[in-house]
Amino acid sequence: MSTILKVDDLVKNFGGLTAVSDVSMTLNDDELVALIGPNGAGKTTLFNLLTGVITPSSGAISFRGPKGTVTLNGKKAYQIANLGLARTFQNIRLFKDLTVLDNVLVAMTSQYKEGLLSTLFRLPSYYKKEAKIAKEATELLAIFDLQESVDVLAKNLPYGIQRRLEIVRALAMKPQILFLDEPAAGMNPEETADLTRLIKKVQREFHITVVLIEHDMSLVMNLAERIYVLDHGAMLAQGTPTEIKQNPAVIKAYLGEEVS
Amino acid sequence: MEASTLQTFFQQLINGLSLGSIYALLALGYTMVYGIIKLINFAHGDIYMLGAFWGYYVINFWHFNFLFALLSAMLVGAVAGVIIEYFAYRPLRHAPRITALITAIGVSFLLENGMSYLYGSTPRDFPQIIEPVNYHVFGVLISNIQILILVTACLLMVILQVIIKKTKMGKAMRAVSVDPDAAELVGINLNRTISFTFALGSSMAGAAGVLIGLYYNSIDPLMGMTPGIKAFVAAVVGGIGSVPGASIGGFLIGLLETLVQSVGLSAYKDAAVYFVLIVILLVLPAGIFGKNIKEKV
Amino acid sequence: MPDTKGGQFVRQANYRKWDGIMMKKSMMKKLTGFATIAATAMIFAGCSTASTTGSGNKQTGNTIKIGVNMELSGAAGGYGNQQKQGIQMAVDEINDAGGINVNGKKKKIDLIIKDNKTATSTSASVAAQLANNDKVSAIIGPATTNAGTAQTPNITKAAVPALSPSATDPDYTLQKNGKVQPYVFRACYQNNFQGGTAAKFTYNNLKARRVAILGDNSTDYGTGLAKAFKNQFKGKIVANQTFAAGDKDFNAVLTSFKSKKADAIFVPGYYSEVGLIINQARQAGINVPIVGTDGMADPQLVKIAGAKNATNVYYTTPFSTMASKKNPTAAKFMKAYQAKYHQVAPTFSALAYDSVNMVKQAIENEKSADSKKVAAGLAKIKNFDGVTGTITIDKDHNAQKPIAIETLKNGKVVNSVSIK
Amino acid sequence: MTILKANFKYNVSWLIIMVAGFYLMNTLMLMGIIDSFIENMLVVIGINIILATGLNLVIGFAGQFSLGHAGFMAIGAYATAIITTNSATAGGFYTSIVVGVIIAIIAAIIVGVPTLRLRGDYLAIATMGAAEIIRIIINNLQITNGPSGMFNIPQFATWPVVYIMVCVTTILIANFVRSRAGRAIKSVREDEIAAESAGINTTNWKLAAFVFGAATAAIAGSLDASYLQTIAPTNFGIMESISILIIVVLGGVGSLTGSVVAAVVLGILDTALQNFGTLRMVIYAAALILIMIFKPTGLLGSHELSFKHLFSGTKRKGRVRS
Repeated sequence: MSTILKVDDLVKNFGGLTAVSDVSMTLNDDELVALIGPNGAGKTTLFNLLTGVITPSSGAISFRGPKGTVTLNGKKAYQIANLGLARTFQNIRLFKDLTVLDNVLVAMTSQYKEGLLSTLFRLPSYYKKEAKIAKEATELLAIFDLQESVDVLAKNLPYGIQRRLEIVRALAMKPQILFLDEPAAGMNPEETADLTRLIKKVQREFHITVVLIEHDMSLVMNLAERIYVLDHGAMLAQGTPTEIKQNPAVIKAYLGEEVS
Repeated sequence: MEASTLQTFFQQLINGLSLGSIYALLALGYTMVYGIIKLINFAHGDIYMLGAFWGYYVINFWHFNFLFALLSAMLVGAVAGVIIEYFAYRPLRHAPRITALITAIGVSFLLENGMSYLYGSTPRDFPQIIEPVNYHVFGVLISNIQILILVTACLLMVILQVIIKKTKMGKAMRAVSVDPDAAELVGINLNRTISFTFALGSSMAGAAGVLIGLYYNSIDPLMGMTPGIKAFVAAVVGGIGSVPGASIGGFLIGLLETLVQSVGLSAYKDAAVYFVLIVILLVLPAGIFGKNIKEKV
Repeated sequence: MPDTKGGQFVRQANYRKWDGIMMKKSMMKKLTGFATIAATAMIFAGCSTASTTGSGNKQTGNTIKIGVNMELSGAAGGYGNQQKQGIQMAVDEINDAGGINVNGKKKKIDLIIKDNKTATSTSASVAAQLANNDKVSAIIGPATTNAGTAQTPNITKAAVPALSPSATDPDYTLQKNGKVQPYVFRACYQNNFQGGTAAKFTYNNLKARRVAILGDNSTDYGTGLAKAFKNQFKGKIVANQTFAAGDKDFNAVLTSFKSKKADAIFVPGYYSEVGLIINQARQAGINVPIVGTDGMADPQLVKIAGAKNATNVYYTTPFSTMASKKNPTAAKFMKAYQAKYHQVAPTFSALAYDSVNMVKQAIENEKSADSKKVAAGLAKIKNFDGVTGTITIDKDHNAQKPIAIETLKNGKVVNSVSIK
Repeated sequence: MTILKANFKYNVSWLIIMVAGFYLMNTLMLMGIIDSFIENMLVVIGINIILATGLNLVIGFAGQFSLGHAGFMAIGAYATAIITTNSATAGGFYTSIVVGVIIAIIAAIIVGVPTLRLRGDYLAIATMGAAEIIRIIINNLQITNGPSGMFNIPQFATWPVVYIMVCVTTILIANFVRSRAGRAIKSVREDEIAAESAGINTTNWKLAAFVFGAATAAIAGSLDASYLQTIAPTNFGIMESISILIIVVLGGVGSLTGSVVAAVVLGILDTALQNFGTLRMVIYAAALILIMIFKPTGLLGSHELSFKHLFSGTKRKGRVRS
């Protein structure tokens, strides 16, 4: 087990407000990590920092990619994504007016090239590429039982399926780390159970590191190998589910918040 | 006709400020309407034209005095604004914004060409109800009408600011501009608030029509086109949605145009305005006074 | 290690290289394919495509069709509608008198008016319709040079003459090689003539040596005249500034003129803006002579400028209230216009009125309303007695007529000087 | 190879339609049913199709609200006017199109790199400003003959040339839209943040669409100058950009077929209104408002005419029957 992502003393200030202060963490290959904490603890902000949606005020993020270790600070979101860090969003952000297939194909954009000439004049190589990439995407969709809805517009899918599609889209990036931001939000227990199986499957079959933000504690305890707890922008604790369950600071911060 | 450099400078400053106050007057209405329904109300410049024509008729045929002409033109502007909103924009409130924009352009075309059709497109002279008087202050010329426009522009700006900040309707307007759905949930009458905003903004244009007609002494059905676009630029530069921003933007554009012309580059005065617009937007994407709202992820 | 579909998916084959090779091959194939398509397209374009060439419109009916291609809406709509009034009046007068005498037979005019909305493409389309579908004998219009040049190809193809009341660009009636356009005529001065006259007048009569120019930069009219003035003025041009149609505020430029010690200001433009310039110049205490051209010769000018301000103002014109006293044709026109439209006739209406009567003259001289004959007749017009003076069409199809310079004082024309 | 065969059917269908359209028009012209007036209308419609599909690429597919299309059209028009006036050969004409396209691409990059950071109406007003700057520069240059514009431009853009150009640009835009590039720009339109997180370099793709749109506008400008043989800076003002925008919105933002249909409808309407004089623009404006109120998503919404759908539609029916 070696470290794939290392975060050192990460800080993010919004004006006078410190949303994330001195957060350090490490992620290893092929592990399933949960990030928990009360509302407003800065979990999504941390995700946004790691995936380049917002830039950190200070601190360092280093990632061991296929081409050696790189620093992610200051890199654009699309560059970070193409390095192998994919994500989903708390409020689903699918390409609503595109089909299910196109949603997945978009995520594969940087994995292939269609020359300008072959695109504009529809040379045979264009058809070949399109067919090949569509086949890949359909296969991926099939793994998640979405093969029947390839031509459906994303906005017409039921809510739970939309969440699933967002995960598929992220996987289409062929990521090394997958960040899931509250994947079970708004789901009923049955859907949550499905999702739990899905995440396990993803982690097992694709051999990637999965980090998830989740409020559903049963899901977290059931899935996560390790847990990070964030409170008021700072890292409160980390450890295995059993350790976290017994950590007095966590219980105080977390339950205290939840009760009030 | 000789003048010292300093006198010329102050004269140009006065020229710039009076031109700027005209843009500011129009930009106020633009900024209010945009602030509340995020629509570039292309027809705003044409309501200004309607105000000018109304002033022309009531002064010439009903012999209104200046104040009544001004107030009635504001009323006409307000009514026109509300009617346009009711028939042309309200049905499209949930349509794509670009559709509403095209409708606004359509309304603008309709007013311009409708007036051309009814009254001809030849420019008319505006009745000189206030005799222009020039004051010489240290060799700098300033006319009573220039002062009147400048004072009116500032006064209206203050009144608007008070309405928006202090009154109940103003609060409703601010609420609707932030989140119309939430505003409706807390019991704000959306339609009435938007109508009120149109009435207020359009009455500014009506007033501007009379004032500018009086100042330049020339009105025609297409008079709203160019100043309309310039005023919108002024509102954007100032930060659209912001009342002080619209005024500052107006004065800025007026002064800039004057500066460019005074150095002999009159052929490029519009180009300079657009260039400054682009530069300001690049540095301050929401204009000088605008709040840059980032999308929440 | 469990190897599943997902695993295969992640461990992608290194297919890029292979793809590159394939692409080169198929590119070659497809390029040849594309060349074939392109060649086919060329063949389409090359052979047997239809094109229309006319031999002119013959007029055999009991009426004579005259088309009007005019700016009735859009930027120049105001000027276009003034011209339309002049045209309408001329046609009504002719028809009331029985019509045009074609080889002994009186034929009434069937006027077909179309709007080109001050757009070149629409002007071309209007001209095509008038010439080919309506089969007119001649076209009056358009008012502006740009709309006029846009119709030239279509009327030339159809061999229908077009007479513009007010297109002033010197090259308007000329082809690229300098030869005259066979079917293009105008009833107004061209810029070089008028600008030159204004320059001479400013130098010789007003004795001005330092002139500031403030011209309309949104039309060929303003820039063309400014250029002509600059080329032919013997004194010094101390400032050369411009404005755009629709501008209302000239204070900044006028203030900048103050320090230039100009003896006169030349303002080539139309009355809508020149009226404002006069107004603002006088308000700003600039009392030097203001010289302009026929675009400002409109009764509305004085109203916009204010009668008091319209003093020490000069402009070149073919036609005016003053001239009408000496010219019975003009006097009659002025009176009739006042009666019909309840306003003083503007220059544009007068020019348009003359244009219709020039076409009538051409038809009567040639004893035919066939469009080709009308063109020939227009080219031969000599000493035509028009409202805007005695007109002779020269070899370049320009209207030669005497030019006068009028002086305004307190809004009234007080003097009219003929210039040779 | 089966994929090629399947698509071959659709491509051939389109080709047949285009060639048939050409021969239909040509025959009607030889028969005199299409005279130079209708030809003029068709050419103007064709040029508007190029302009509208190009702008639709930028607005409808990349979601970038540009109001500066006329500026790029002006560049193409002046390139053709200047070059063909000096070298009146077909070679000169085609060179001028290429030159116009290249200059338009450069201008689009200069304009687009800074302004495409802006969103919505801010982008619209910035691009409008940029186009006005282009127009004002042309208005004050010697080589462009200032406000007088240029006339006596030799005519190389006869109707077959325009027809072929309309077909070619429409095919290129349609192909672009339905490719990897098209998906990328559509994802930018749908959700910029999600697109970035899916590895899309949004800045570059926005610019690509903007530049492509500008290039086609330049082609339209070249054809316009060469067909009408006269141009002036006033042809390329804000109003021209707006009238192209109107075609796009009327047809349906995001529907190329819609742009074509709207260009035809408005072209015919515009021609029919020539007889109404001053009333023309009143009727036009009223029609515009009414269409927008009753059909807010445009004539075709975001639907496209597609043989793929037509064919698969019949196939599905067939299956039900059997």
